[in-house]
Amino acid sequence: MRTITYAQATLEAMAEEMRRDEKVFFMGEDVAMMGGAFGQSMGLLQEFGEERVIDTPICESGIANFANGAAMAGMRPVIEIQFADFLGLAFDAVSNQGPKFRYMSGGEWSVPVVVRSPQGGGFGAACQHSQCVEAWFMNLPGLKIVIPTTPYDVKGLLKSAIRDDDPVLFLEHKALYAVKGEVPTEEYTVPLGEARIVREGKDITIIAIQSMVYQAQEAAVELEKEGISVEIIDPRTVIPLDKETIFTSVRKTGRVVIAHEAPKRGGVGAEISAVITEHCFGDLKAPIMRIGALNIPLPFGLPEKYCLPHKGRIINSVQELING
Amino acid sequence: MRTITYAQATLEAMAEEMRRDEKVFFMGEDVAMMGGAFGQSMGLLQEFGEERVIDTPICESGIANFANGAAMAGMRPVIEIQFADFLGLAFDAVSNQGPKFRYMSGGEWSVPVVVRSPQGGGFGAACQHSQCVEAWFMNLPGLKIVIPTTPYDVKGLLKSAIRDDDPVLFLEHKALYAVKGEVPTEEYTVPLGEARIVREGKDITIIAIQSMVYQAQEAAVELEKEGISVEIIDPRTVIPLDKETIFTSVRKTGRVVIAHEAPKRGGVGAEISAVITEHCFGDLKAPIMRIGALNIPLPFGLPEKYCLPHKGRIINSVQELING
Amino acid sequence: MSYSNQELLKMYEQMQFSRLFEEKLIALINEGGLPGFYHLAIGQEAVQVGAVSAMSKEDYFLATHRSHPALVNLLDTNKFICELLGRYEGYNQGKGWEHISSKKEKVLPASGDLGVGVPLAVGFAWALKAQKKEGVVICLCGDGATSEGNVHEGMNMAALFKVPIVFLIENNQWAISTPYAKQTAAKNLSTRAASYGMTGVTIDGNDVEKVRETVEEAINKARKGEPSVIEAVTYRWKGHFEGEPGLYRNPQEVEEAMKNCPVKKLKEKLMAQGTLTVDMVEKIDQDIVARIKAAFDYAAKSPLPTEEQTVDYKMVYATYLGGDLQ
Amino acid sequence: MSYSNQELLKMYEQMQFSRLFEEKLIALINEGGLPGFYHLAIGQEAVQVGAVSAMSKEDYFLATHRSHPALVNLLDTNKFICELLGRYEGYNQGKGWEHISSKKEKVLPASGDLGVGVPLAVGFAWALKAQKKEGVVICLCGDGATSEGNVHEGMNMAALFKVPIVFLIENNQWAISTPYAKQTAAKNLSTRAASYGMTGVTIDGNDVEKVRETVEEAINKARKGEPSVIEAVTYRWKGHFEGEPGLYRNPQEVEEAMKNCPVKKLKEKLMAQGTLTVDMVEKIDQDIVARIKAAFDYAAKSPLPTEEQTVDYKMVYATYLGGDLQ
Ligand SMILES: Cc1ncc(C[n+]2csc(CCOP(=O)(O)OP(=O)(O)O)c2C)c(N)n1
Ligand SMILES: Cc1ncc(C[n+]2csc(CCOP(=O)(O)OP(=O)(O)O)c2C)c(N)n1
Ligand SMILES: [Mg+2]
Ligand SMILES: [Mg+2]
Repeated sequence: MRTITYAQATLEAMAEEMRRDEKVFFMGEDVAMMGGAFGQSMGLLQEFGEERVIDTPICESGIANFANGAAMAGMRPVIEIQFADFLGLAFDAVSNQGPKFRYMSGGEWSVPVVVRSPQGGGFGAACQHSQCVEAWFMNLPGLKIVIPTTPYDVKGLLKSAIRDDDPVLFLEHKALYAVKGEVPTEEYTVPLGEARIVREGKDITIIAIQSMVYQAQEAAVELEKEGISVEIIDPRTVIPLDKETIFTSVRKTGRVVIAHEAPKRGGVGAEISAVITEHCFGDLKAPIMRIGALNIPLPFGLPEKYCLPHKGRIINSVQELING
Repeated sequence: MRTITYAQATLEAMAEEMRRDEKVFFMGEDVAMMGGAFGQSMGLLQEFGEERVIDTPICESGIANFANGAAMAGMRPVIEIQFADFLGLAFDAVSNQGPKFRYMSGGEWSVPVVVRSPQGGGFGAACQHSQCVEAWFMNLPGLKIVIPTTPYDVKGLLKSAIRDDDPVLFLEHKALYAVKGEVPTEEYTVPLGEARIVREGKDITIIAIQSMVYQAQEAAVELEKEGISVEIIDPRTVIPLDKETIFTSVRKTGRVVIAHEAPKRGGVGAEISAVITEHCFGDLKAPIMRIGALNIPLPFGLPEKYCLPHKGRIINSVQELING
Repeated sequence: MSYSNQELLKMYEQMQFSRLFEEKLIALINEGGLPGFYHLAIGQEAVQVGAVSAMSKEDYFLATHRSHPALVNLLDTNKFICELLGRYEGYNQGKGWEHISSKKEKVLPASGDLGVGVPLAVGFAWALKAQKKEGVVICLCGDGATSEGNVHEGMNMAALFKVPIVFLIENNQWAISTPYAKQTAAKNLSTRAASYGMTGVTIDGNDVEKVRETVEEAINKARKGEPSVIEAVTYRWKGHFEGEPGLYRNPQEVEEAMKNCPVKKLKEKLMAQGTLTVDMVEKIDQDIVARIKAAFDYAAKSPLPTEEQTVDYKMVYATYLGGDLQ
Repeated sequence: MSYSNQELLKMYEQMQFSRLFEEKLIALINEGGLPGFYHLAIGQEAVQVGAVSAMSKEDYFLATHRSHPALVNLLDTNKFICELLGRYEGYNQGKGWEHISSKKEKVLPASGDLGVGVPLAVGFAWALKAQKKEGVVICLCGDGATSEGNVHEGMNMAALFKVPIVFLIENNQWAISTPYAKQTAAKNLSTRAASYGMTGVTIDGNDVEKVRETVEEAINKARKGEPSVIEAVTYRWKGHFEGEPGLYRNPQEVEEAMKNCPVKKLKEKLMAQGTLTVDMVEKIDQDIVARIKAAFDYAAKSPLPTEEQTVDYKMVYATYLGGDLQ
């Protein structure tokens, strides 16, 4: 199968969906003329014209509310917030407005908006250009949250998100844009709400979010040498969360490590841990361990690495759980 | 001891701190001339004048960033966001700006801001005037979050928050403003970061947040009749969380119910549950149960009650855990 | 422009309909019979009735929390009152309350958060244009709400993208307890227009003909891709919501403002020119009172949402993917 | 107003200092020796140097991400460059990077989020006044950032609260790939002023004397509680950050703009009037180059933050209440 990058996969998803449905349009800061801050929308303007690929002024909240309105009028907006950190400025629009219009209107309106945004560290770009933000939005009703890891998934999930009739927060990881992977040329989608078993194993389950999937995979290879068989699960969407796939794995292994790049406190790992304890308490042989960033604003440059989680911490946690 | 309301207690805290330190000032929508949407700042303008008690235009983000700047210049701002739901509009300012300036500047600035805001349901005021929002802010570093329950605590904690040199999000509960309780006339403070043992017991620990403390207390009385001895802990501040008090109780009882008014998914209960599993796994005799609102935008009027947690659900959960 | 007697009469009836409707609300609130806080627009009827009169069938109205004059005239009375009383038969199953909306009647919802409606309405209007639909959006906004960042961001995009919208700022001079002068140092709110490259005008919001005429012109421009701002100056007679005592303002200021009643003004003009007679006035009032009473009676018997109708995940999600707590 | 030869010479030196500093940055970036993305202000020196020249000792400067001309002249060169290279000896322990700040030098930090600085600076300026301090805040803001809601909210409060601040909008006509005309339909950005009840003016941002004079006047007004807006029009010669190729714009537009070099303009004027000679020009450049080299050499040897210096909860919290993950 051919191999393309994560960035190219998002671009293909956008182009295919825009060809399929003329109601789909794309707007955001520097998405048109420049093709995105990371080149991720290069060529869309040329194919679809400036009525469907739109550079906006710099106003995240306004863009997100605009999209909610356009969606209510029958369009299918995909917007981009240039860095996920800026979602703080659009927090109300993305989580407290769009996802609530349907219920509060008794079903008069639906709001099929996709909010794309690149998140994550790895570039030392400091505390307002590096965060993983999925947990910020977990406690509000009505929103779906997708956090794709591989080129295959990012394409298939983005297509599903665009076809979904509800607001979807679609968080790409900017350090993954250059990652390559197999992606079929044929049409496919990946359904929202289904986890992926990245690797099967029997001794321990690692539930890894986005960038941490790659760290977990490397960790698993090393742990295998020690005779530890690791199962890795990538939830892919955190709302809704595919609990069944997680529970099945936990029932098998009885041991769990949850790893995400966002800070540990109040991260998605907390919810996943709590849900597992609620449903699989009797199956657990050891405490559930969470790995995440420290509660420190991410500093500029190299020292970022002192704050972010990595393979080494996953390996240590696994060893601790297995060896007692 | 004399008895005053929760609202009066906040008012006393404000007045005392403003008398003590002339750098303290108070600003927000309708806080001065009107004395607050709930009458909670009545009289402050008259005592301290319009230079220290300031009505603002309607611009939550601007107010919060303004306060960050004023704090950096040496003042000690207390701001009010009229309903906690509107914190979504000030999300960036409150969680992504103020709490980060100290670290990112290598200690050049500190940002002693208190963001007060009334949260919670009970009035059927629908989905943008009823939410509990503490969990929205849990995953970002640098902020402290206080969620007081009693008149005694709200006064003592607000005084501590104002004296603290870091940004503090101080979430009052609007349904509690009218609740009365004993409050000494003498000066006192309640330190941030220390949980309160509301009631001692030996069979089960209920960790209850704000309005749920009252529900848990009523539940405990009924459960006592069945011979179940309930310990209730009110964390009072969720960041930092007083883990030791929680762990001590869990080690004693081995059973835990966590109750908050905010939606269960991604609520503070997830973090507390995960932390308990991490540290007290061996002491747990049963799964940790969480109780929270449903993942539904809170509807107008009476039907709100179908979505919010209450005493009955606490009792059911406790019975389930105790009886197997 | 001048309007026919028939048109003027209709505007009078619409304003009076709103006035009597809100007076009925007050009576019911005083009896303790209503479930919420109601934001009355008594004294401001000319702004919204003027706007509604200027609209064509394809145009949309974005409301605020203080939009009874527009809503009572745009919507089916029974379904409207059912909604205000939180009944399942209401436009929004009783969930929307004053934040009512209707696709069929082309009413867009006011969010509970001020200012949000502006960029939302701009996006909606843009989408009408993108889909080659005819409609213009009349976007209502209070004076206080104009301080919100969302209003700035929305207006800037509207002008930039040449969106078919009319920004109607209803300046009733108060935002809860905050008077205009404590909200902005701007001379008036139509100055905002130029700062986005739009035209803007400040008018007497108690003159329904002036409002209608100005909105009509603005709608015509909007249809050609020229959004604009109208500031209609009026006054909030009552508390922020009914029952809120308004102690922060001078009663004399209120009394003074009440002399300038938009309904009375039109009524007197119509009576002076003979279009309206004492008998007609009475007849109109009787009809309105009867209609309102019937609708309230209807609503009072209409059931509240049940638990099943409330805990309905199909209403939360258009594409429900399962899971009660997910 | 006219400035003495000595003053003009100093402004020339400051602009040239910035120019050569940024050219040095380019050289180092091309060698691959720098750790971040650097947003150069080459071609825009007159705006910030004009502003800095107008400031008194008690005044503050709020920077943006594109503020080298101001910062290099306001700050200690070693500590400044250490910061840009992420060294612990930098003003902010290497954590702030281009978002540098210094209490002592009265430089307020640019947030990573555009627009946030405006209400922050307004609050800061308000607090100066509340504490009866003399200072005025010069609040820099890009043309693109003015579309942010925070800018609106901040400017409105500034005018309302009569805060000692000068809003200096550096309109370099581009916001990354978005030209002015795609950002707003406003004729110019000083129109914003009137919409908040302030005065506003648009000036040639490549004329350092004009900038200085305008900022001086604005500072004087600000001290009396009259904030105002200055839009200084200039042009961004380089990519958004150094290395960003800028393919979205017409090279001819750039070439045209480069003819209007603010440094060259002042230099030629000074040479024509004999204040500056070829020898002096060379001498100035040599001095600057030497200072810059020394500072970069110093910074290159200065250590990066260690893990202990990074994972330092005392830096996260002023009042640390315990707990590594709390
Ligand atoms: C974002 C936000 N902030 C504050 C409020 C609380 N609030 C409701 S109405 C109101 C005053 C609005 O004033 P204005 O826009 O002039 O409208 P009016 O009530 O006068 O019609 C306020 C502050 C809100 N609903 N949303
Ligand atoms: C809130 C926010 N949105 C977007 C960005 C990304 N961004 C950084 S600089 C920039 C362009 C800024 O343009 P302008 O304000 O004109 O300043 P200039 O770069 O031209 O100096 C953008 C969009 C950001 N940093 N913050
Ligand atoms: Mg008003
Ligand atoms: Mg620019």
